[in-house]
Amino acid sequence: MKTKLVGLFVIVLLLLIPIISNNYVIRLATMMLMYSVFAMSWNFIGGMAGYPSFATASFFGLGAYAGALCQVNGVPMFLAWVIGGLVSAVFAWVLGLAILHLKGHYFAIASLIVAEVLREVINSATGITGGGMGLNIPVLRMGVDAQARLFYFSMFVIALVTLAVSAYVSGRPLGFGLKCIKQNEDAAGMTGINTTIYKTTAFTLSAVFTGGAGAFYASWVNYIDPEDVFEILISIKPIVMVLMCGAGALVGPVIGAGLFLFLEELVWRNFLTFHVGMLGLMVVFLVIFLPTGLLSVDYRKFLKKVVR
Amino acid sequence: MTALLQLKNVSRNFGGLAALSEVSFDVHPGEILGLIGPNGAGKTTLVNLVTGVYRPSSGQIIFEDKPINRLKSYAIARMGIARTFQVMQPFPEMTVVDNVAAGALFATGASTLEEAKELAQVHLEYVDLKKFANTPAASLTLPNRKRLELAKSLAMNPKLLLLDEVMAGINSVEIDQSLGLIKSLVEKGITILLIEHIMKVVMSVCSRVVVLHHGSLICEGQPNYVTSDPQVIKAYLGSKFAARQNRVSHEQ
Amino acid sequence: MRKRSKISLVVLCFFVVFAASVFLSVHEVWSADKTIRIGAPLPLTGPLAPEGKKIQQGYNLWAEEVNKKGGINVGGEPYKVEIIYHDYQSKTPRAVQLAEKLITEDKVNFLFSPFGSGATKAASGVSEKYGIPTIASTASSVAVYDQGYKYLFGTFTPNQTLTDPMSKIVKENVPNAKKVAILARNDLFPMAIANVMKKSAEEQGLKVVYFGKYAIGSMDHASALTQIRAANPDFFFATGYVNDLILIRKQMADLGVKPPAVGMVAGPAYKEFVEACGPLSENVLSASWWHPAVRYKGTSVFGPTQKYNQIFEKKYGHVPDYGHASASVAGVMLQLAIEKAGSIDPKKVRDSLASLDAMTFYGPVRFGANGQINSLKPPVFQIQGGTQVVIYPPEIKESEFKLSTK
Amino acid sequence: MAATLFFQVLVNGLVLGGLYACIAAGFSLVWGVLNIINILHGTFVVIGSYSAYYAYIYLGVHPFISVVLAGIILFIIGYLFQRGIINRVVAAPVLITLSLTFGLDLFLNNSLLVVFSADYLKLNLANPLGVLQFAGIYVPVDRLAAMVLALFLTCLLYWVLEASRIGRAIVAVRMDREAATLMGVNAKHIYAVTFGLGALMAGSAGAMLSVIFPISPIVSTLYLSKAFVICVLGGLGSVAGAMVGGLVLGVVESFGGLIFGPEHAMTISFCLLILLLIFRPTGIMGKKGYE
Amino acid sequence: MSNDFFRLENVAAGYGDIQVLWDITIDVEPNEIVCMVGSNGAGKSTTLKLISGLLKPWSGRVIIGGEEVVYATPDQILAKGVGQVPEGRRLFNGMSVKNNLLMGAYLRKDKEVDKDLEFVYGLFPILKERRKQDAKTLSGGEQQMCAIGRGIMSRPKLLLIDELSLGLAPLVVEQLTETLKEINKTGISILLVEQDVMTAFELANRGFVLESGRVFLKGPTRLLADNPTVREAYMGI
Repeated sequence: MKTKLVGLFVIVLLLLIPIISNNYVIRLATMMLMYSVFAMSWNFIGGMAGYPSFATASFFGLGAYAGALCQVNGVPMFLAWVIGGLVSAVFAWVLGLAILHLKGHYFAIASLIVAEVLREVINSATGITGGGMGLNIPVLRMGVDAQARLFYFSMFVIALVTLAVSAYVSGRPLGFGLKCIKQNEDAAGMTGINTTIYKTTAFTLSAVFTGGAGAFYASWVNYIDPEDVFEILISIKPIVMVLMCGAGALVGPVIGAGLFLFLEELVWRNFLTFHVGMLGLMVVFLVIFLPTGLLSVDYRKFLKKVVR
Repeated sequence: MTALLQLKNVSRNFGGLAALSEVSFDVHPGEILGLIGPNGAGKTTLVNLVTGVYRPSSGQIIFEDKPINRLKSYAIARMGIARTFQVMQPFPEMTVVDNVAAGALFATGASTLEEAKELAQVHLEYVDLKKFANTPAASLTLPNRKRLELAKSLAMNPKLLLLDEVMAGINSVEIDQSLGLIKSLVEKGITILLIEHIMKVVMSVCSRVVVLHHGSLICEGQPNYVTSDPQVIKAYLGSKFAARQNRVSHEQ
Repeated sequence: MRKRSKISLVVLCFFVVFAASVFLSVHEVWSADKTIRIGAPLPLTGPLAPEGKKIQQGYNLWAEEVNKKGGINVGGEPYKVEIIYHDYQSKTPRAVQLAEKLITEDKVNFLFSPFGSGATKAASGVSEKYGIPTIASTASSVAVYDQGYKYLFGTFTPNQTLTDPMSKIVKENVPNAKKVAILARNDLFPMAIANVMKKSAEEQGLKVVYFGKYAIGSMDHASALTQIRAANPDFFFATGYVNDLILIRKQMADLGVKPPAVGMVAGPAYKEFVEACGPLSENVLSASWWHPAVRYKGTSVFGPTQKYNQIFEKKYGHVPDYGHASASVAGVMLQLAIEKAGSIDPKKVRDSLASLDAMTFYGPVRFGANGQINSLKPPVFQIQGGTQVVIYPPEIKESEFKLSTK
Repeated sequence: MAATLFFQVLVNGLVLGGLYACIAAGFSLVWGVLNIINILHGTFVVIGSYSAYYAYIYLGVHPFISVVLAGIILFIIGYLFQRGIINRVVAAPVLITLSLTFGLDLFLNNSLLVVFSADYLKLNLANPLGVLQFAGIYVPVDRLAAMVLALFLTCLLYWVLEASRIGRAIVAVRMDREAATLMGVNAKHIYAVTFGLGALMAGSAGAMLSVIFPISPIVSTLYLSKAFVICVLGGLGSVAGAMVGGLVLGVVESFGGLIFGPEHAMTISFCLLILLLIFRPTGIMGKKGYE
Repeated sequence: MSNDFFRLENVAAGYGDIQVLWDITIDVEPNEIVCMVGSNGAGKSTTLKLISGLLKPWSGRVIIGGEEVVYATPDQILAKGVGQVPEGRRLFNGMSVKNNLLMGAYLRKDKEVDKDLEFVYGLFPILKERRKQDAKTLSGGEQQMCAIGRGIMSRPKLLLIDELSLGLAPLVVEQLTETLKEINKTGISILLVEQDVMTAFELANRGFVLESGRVFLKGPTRLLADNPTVREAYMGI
């Protein structure tokens, strides 16, 4: 009951933002929603299935380029977003079949390297993607304020859909099976779970909304380049966000995203040339002194090891 | 269809090391077959091969007249082979009932999560764990964990149950309780392959015993026949133990 | 549950500290009155940080000079200048986001664009939307200015104004020059320069025998250089940022690549290049939009070029390069336009900029219809005896072109 | 002509690979023993380069001698970082340790940026080492020397782990922390020493590289990504693997650049890496070395 | 009851808020083999952790070599002469057999390490044969030999052995008990923690039976073996 009230309150607050704030705050809020989509998406594979995925940047960048190229070639904006999501999803399905048999560090690296490969590929495919010169996306012909609100509400809808899918999945056999896989994959297989399909599905789910958000992003900022959309931080930030509030809770990623971006903005406003360093300190602080925020990852095991 | 499970010349190598070489035996429906052998003889490898964790390097594994050696573990589980684990518990941070529900949900195809959880309650009742239904599996004591393992396997509605050292680490009184439980399973029509160290257990419940040594099958037969086999005594039991074993059985 | 409340307590403390620091920073903003606020999103961290820092020095020098002299005269009333910097971490979209923040949140009157053609192009859309006059101090690509925007003005002439004279000099000075090899960083500006160089060279009748790209972040150029050595060009032209060019020059020596003429953009204009390459930088040819050796009788706050060099050297302890100067002149342009308009109204200042015709230490300033400066003749220079000496245009040249020996 | 080209590219690749190997060795050690992906590694290399640079400028110490100095400085830094901060999460899952070193790196690298500025420096020897030339193949002596030194250091590290008392303790702690504790090993100290050794290797590498690559805090990510790739190529946590992985990467990049064009050199090595991960996740060397 | 060679006196301990041991008193005399038996969860492993310094007692005293030990770390305990052969062998995989043995002598700085190495090789010739092999390639019994060898490489006065027979074939256990007697003859006391009561009673001359974290019975093993409760609960007779 209480959580429902809180949820309602948050939604009302989010709906109020475009009415009471200026365009910059709306931009920040859009960014926050976008990152919460990343965080919720990561949660499918990272939180539910327990695979340390660093593939967010790959999905995001791929979606961004797919969407951008569609738009450059005259596909309507909203359709381009859907295509962006689908392209990432298909990619994730294939990639998942290839690398989800890897465990732990190996999987982490493989998922991390994929973004590097995609970046290099897109970088060198100058003819299609503009390579390092980036890609310009046609600007929407509408007023500044209207545009800000359009993008805000679009992102709001994407985030809501992501949340709904998360909620749906976690209450079904899929979510339950992923939980089993996280605990003990071999045993999960011997319990009758088709682990390959389950994991790959989770990986694909984590890609589809991220990819859609990528395409959205391309339309939103009107310019993308490989360095930017395949940036490693895009993979790391959602993880920190999820860890901040615990990987188990459904709205945890959303709150984590809000909290993290809020802190980041504060740091950034207050330290001109040292904000990156301060952000680093913040992460260190979180990891060292707030391990409880990280509790659902493997808290019990962690404590046990410390006691020993 | 005489044998439920057949192993035909099954071998498995890890790198250059042969963990199992040319092992062949049958498990007949309705029996309790004991599998004994020293540590490192390949017992757990054998279980892993049957449940699809590994694939045999050569040879065939046949379950109900269908070869299963190329199937993945989930498919094998759905055909009706369940196992328990030697040391760990499958899903430590999930509740006891969820652990069992997982078996019911995925192997037998209970259509919803709710249905699976209801079914799980029934199995927990059977192994007398109902009072712990909502505690995390990791917090159970060792004997209770073994029971949980059993409940989970039963929830999968298996035809063949592989019990991997279910008695290790529990005391004699508890062992006696467990023996009763195992015997009652056979009455339910479940065939059991029992992997054990504790000779007492093997002697008292198994109808037949196979002995593995260095990855090869060295003896197969009735329990008493096996314990008196000179090769088994030399490789595994030791003369003193054999003497002690005889003494114990005399006292009984 | 006890744990939970402990967490929230820690989080709360965390917040209080940060909230306090925010308040402190807000306070600073209040203290200013009668000021012209100019927003400058810069890459102060990340790969472009060295460039960002340079630009910042240039802006700061201008703001300091102006404020020292009482500020900008707006219709008889003096206005102080305040530049609001934000670091966009060398990430273009972040620069776009910041442009919007500077306009809507920090309420700046004018904007200096982010670094480079790509980011400028991306951010110019925002300033155009809000109608804020924006000066691009580091964008040369014509594509940036051909978007039909009215509020964007740039300090760099198109790229071929650099490459045309360079290839001409090579053709004229290298005996039997026939072959050219080009190696470019796969990045917006370096690629653009490489492409126009290809055109310029071909116009001069030189044959492009090698045209290679290298990835951003490449740590080794041996393969490309080995092939270039095999192609045996008369002119080798490499583009990239300082670190790339330092490495390329060093590896050229390592692998025995010794063409009679070596051209590089945009490293040799910077003192770091000369210092880092040492003797290897000798006779490297380059061009830039400005050079401290140029001599213009500027009338603005800095006076003539020599004066600018002097002021700059006094503050920073070294000679300015074109990056510094371009940033300073961006301020000067804005100042001249405001003073001419007698107002800080964006529309009026924009019109005043469009019709600007003035002489500065940087050179004559007039903008074309697309907003890009068209009154400059960029100097070509060569490193001789450890410093950059101008060899073109003839009116300001200090020395003759020399063939490479190393 | 073709043969000359081939051998020149091969030599280029091998020499480059030697340098890569020394970047990766310490990274691999920390990864293997502590199970920590040390994002700080690239920044450590850069600190090593700065140490050598300033030692040369102000004290006239040859950078190949500064290898020792930089190593010691970095060992101390590494030891303190591990003992003071990282040890608190040493047994935590990969995501947590990675986040921590990532945060530390943001901090340390930004500090360097503030202190040294982002401008590129490069160490120019008063007496350059010159170039060896035979049969039309050029071998820069500074690279060659750095490579030889790097391989020597890597071998030294390998020997320390194999045959010294502290090396045995490192491997023991890596294999079974509690059992090692029962043997009287102070695990926290050994962890810190290991991390320190990793940093030492980074610092020494940085000192050697100061004569070859431009120095700036910004290049740290390049070093890190190389170390990463090499480590996976050679097999996680194996010093011998780092050496092989480095050489392989150098040669692959060299020939990749020759055949497909320099802009694809990195793409090719990354693709190779993914294929390797998919089909042989233990790397070229498997889990040999000290695992 | 004033044996100062080794004694736990009224020790209580546990993990976090959970108490596992209540009022444990156990002693070992020089040159003696003592066993501690009990079912799983009786507190045997916790007691061992406590002795080796991995766990701090809540109350009570630990006396080693006549001195009371307060808050000692594992290396200090080891230096006082208490070595351990942990449950499940816990050899260092990836290290050679020889290096595993040398790890046992990690704290020693004297010159006689090589001599002791030869002594271990003398006890277990198979280890000498396989000294260069990776420890993980050994069979279960050989691993246990290596673990015991590693334990005595620290030159302990008292050797703690946790679950000697766990997972080993009866034949191997039989061989190992013989070697332990030999080791005992060189002046090393042994505290054997076992689940297999028969093996334990055959080897040790005195025994303690733990149940639910308390010492439930103690005395000479031949008397314990005849105790009806023990016979029923632990020997299955």
